[in-house]
Amino acid sequence: MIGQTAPVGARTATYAAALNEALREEMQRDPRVFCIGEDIAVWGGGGVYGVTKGLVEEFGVGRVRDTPISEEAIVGMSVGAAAAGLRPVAEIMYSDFLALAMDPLVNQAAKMHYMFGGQASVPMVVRSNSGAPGGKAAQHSQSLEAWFMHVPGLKVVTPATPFDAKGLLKSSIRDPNPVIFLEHKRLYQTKGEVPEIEYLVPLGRADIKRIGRDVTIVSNQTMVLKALEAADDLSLSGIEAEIVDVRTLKPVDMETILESVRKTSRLIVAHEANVFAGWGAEIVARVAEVGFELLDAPMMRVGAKDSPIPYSEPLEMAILPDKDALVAAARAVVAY
Amino acid sequence: MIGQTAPVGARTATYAAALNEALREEMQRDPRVFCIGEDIAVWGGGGVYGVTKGLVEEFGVGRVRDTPISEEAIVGMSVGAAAAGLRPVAEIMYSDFLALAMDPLVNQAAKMHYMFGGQASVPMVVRSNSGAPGGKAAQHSQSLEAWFMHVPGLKVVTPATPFDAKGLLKSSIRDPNPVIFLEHKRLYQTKGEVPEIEYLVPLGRADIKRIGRDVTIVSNQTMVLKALEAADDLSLSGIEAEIVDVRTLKPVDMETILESVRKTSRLIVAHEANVFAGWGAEIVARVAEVGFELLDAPMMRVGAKDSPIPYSEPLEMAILPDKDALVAAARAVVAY
Amino acid sequence: MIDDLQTLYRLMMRIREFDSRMQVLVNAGFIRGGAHQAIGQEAAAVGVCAALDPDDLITSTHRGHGHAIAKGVDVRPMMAELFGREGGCCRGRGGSMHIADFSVGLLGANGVVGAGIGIATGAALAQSLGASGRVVACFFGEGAMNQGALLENVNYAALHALPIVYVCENNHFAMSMRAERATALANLADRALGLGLPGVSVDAMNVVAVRDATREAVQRARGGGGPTLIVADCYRLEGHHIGDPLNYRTREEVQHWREQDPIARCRLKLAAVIGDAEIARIDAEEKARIDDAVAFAEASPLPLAATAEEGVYA
Amino acid sequence: MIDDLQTLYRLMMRIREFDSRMQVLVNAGFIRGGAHQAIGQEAAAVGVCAALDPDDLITSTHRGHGHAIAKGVDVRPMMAELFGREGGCCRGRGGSMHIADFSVGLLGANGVVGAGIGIATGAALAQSLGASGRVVACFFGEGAMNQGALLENVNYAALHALPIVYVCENNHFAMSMRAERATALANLADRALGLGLPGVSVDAMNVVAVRDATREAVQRARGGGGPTLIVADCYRLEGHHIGDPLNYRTREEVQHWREQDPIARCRLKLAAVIGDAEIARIDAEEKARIDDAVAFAEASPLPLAATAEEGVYA
Ligand SMILES: Cc1ncc(C[n+]2csc(CCOP(=O)(O)OP(=O)(O)O)c2C)c(N)n1
Ligand SMILES: Cc1ncc(C[n+]2csc(CCOP(=O)(O)OP(=O)(O)O)c2C)c(N)n1
Ligand SMILES: [Mg+2]
Ligand SMILES: [Mg+2]
Repeated sequence: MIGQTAPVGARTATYAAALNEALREEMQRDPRVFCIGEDIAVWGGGGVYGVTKGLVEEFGVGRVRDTPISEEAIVGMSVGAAAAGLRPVAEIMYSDFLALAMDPLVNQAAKMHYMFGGQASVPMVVRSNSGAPGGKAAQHSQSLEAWFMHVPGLKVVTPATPFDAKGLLKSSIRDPNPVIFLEHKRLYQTKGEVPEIEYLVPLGRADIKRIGRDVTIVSNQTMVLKALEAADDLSLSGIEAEIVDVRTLKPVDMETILESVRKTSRLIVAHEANVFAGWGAEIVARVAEVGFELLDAPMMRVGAKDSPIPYSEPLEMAILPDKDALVAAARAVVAY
Repeated sequence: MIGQTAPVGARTATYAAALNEALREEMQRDPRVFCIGEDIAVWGGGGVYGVTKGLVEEFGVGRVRDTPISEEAIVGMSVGAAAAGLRPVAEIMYSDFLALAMDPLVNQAAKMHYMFGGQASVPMVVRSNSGAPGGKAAQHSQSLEAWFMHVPGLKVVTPATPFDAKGLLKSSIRDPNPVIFLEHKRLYQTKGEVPEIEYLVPLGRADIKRIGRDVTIVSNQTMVLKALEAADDLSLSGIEAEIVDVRTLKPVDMETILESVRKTSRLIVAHEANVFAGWGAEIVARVAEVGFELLDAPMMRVGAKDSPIPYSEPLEMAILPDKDALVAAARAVVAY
Repeated sequence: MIDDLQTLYRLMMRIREFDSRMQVLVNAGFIRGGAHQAIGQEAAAVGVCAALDPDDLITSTHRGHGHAIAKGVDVRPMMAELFGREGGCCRGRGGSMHIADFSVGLLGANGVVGAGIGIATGAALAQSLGASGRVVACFFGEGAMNQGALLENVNYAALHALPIVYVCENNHFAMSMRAERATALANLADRALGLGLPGVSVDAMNVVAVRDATREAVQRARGGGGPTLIVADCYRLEGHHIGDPLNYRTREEVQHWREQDPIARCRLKLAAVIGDAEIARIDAEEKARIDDAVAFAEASPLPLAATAEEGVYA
Repeated sequence: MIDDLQTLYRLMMRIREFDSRMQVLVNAGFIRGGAHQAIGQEAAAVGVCAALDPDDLITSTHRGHGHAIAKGVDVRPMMAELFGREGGCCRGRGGSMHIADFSVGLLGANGVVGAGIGIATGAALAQSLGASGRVVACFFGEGAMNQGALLENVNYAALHALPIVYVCENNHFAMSMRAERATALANLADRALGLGLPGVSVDAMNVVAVRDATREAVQRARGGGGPTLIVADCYRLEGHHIGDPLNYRTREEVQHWREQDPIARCRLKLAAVIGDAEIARIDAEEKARIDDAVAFAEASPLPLAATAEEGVYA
């Protein structure tokens, strides 16, 4: 909801700082919370993107644990520590490396509660980051959130703004289930309002970041920002886009999406991940199934082309989705 | 195409035996082909499901390699062997354990050709099996093909019949790219026509397993068989379902699917994997995007509920999709 | 910590009876999905758990009924679990490969070879962070020694002196793969040398030897001295699973190991103390206990299909 | 196999010039995405490759320019790759972390720590199956010693005596993590003890020592004697990447290691043979070679956006 944005004049912070506050507050609040990952304590005073800055000084090396390069163990141990009653917040430096930790995440954490008949719960968060920071090529630029959406037992969170980043991370840490919390490399230094008073953003609720009547654009992370820019452009030619930030992909808030489509009758889903079998497919499919009659035009997806992310700038730009693609898609569906 | 089924009177074989023939023929044909995996040589004379039966006797322990329990190395070494000029066929005993080998598959095999500017190719096949064999519970029953569809650089094959299994495996082995070849535990003992003469089934082509005019059911693996049964039931009440076996999920043959939908104006997509963010979402989304005007009813997906696969039979049956769900879906879209 | 031989014997007998009866029940179709027996490995399970305190923790494997019984899980809900019943320890959701009972410190069996290693190490980290004084014993087969998870987690445990004992049950086979075909090591316990922790081998056809070796390792772990790798040398007397074609070893080899049967060896020692009649009484009691467990399982209701989607999230 | 000190020196100098120039170019914005320098580690790269035959193979890492140059990759397409140009060795698709040149046996650098180990082991398996007589050298940092892939692949190579040499460059850091904080081992080469292959340490600030140790390992590998783990003790004289805050070590420590600079040490020895003037000539030539590479890179066209989707599949 728009109302969740802080009042005018409120304090601003970067996305990285907002995440850092969430960690600090939750670690202060709950002694069971601890952080574990590579280069989160010593490096640069707290993590490659500064998210764990200052935490080791405040909470010590027991609760802010630099690990060897052992992704499977980072996540595997987090599962065990959570099952044994703690609340680990694991960091995987780049989400590409989640490929090394899929077994503990998917075969263990996601299944234990159900498979053990409810006697165990696995309250853990795996923080990592999606997306192409630019020039980091094929192994440091992927957006893999669709994989995790397909895993029953996991929750998947992908915040776009500092406000949401903080509120969602706090909710994720308090959630009794395993949560994949995917930040975005290009968002860490973006700024936004982050109230000084404590707040939570609930998992499973989308947020309308801009109200419009002509076309709904559902997106996450960087694509929310691009959609807002696109909406400004479109507005000049009289097209008012409604921007729905999905925020949580699992569980996904279809109600908010359908409500928006009911109003606009047109839907675009936009993500940085490649389109093919990306999370946008699920949204489009759901709307096609249950919102078929609401639509006045075919739905469209905007996302990366089906290619590894190339290093060279003109190639990378050609593969990744941009504002212009959103503007063009919106014009197309409105003109339909 | 229907025409690809062998002529009447042709020899029949099980799915497992058909796969075995494919391996044997390709190993005879090309000395670069070798098999690597756990318990593929000694166990029971050739693999848990008999797919590698007799191969070690014919080709020796050099080309039919039993490995320690090291899934990441099985796939990782296959990548290296393929890049160095061989044609490995790796076996992962259950596809759930692909979770242990995602890095070599996704970050290495899938990307090398592109990332190295075309100088390398990685002609390898990773064979494994999807699906719930019944009573094997949450860690031996998953269908994860949607993950691989989302990875540019991979091909994904999921045969339903002995004929397709053999022809597609031979094509996969000859393909210069990394192919994930997902068999199904419940299909190994099914029988079907497998001609004695050599043949290939090309990757990237769907197959119409039954012609119908009223509703298109796109499916793979076991759900093709269930769709065929459902079609028989439906036929009794005058509904003629067209059954499209997608066979290859990446690249996917949208032309055949769209052509069928053009005729029937109704689409159901069915897979054993859980519906949420499964491969059916991509098909439905694509049709919603480019075939919007062809449809006379909302599309529907049939698949597993969003849960780990339970052990106990009544629960497992409640989670997995069955023929009745297909019949009900078909009736609903036809009645729309 | 269990000191009397009689209890050790009784627990081993319970495991043997449980897994023997299971074979009948699988073959008769009462238990679905297949199952793995720990017959021949009872001394490893019982010896290790005998060295633990009741609130210490363990993780187990696909071949886990022995570990569960040794740690104190009631055979009634265990058997009901195999029957897929609501009265099962996992309410029928898990089955043979996923027996768990957090109330007695069993953090779960596992269907993924080696996956318990991370969970156990994390549980040990939790004990260390919470200064609980508890120790974790992590069971795995020698087949799991070649999973990458072993290196990553054991390295971490050694580095941080976590309170954990890694118990590798070397039953000489991983399905059809003989242990000697899986590593270049002459002595599996040497894997510890590359990871910075002590590695010891123990004759796991001798329950007292296992208990004593574990006791030392547990003391070290509890005292902050860090982890130990124990390689428990035993033998899988039956097939990998019920239905194994068993084409990969000779009858002579099996016979050789049968002569080492850990229960028979223990019985011999115990008979000298309590006499044959008393032993026969224990045997009968444990047999009756399994009869009772089967009756309990059969009487327990199947889960309702309508509840299938419940409990995915906490 | 390279025997003359002059060539060893020249190659080390080329690496130093390349990675030094790169720093300027990254800071000036000509190269995007950041990059890792091998400054201080030239003797490891050159010493190892000097012990290989031209058609032997290597795999490399994120810190891989030294390995590439030592194996014979032309600095022109390397620099063009960093510039993201069509004339790059990967046509601009890969960048600094993905330098590959199959024509000289470089099967690729890697952005995933430890991922080269599986690729190298598979390549060695291919040599063994094809009886090619070729050997593979697999480079990785000491940080990769704690990846599960190490255990799985090295175990397999030892078991099957594959023709491979594992070269762990212990530059003492994995980003901010000092090697001593990452394992409980006093001596990293001891990791080999748990995997069943010989492990040796070598002073990798001394190019000749590295070459000689590698030569022995290569001979063993080529002769069917199986793999060796070489721990090459060196030091990362610069930051982890260009822009590293470097808050995790002291200037004194760096200074101590600078005094061991492998190029300076080699220069001293070489000067006694060929004289200072000749050395200055080599230095100038290598500097000029990098000037030329930069000019080549700048002149090479950027890839066309329209080709971005080409080449995903072979
Ligand atoms: C990751 C993984 N790979 C393969 C399997 C299939 N599998 C089940 S048990 C087993 C052998 C395990 O051997 P070991 O660890 O020695 O245990 P044992 O069966 O001897 O008790 C294998 C290969 C599995 N369950 N998990
Ligand atoms: C799997 C994986 N985890 C983490 C990273 C991030 N990372 C890049 S380099 C590096 C340190 C590597 O240390 P080492 O292996 O010693 O190589 P060095 O940088 O010292 O050359 C890390 C943690 C990565 N690239 N891959
Ligand atoms: Mg075993
Ligand atoms: Mg290093």
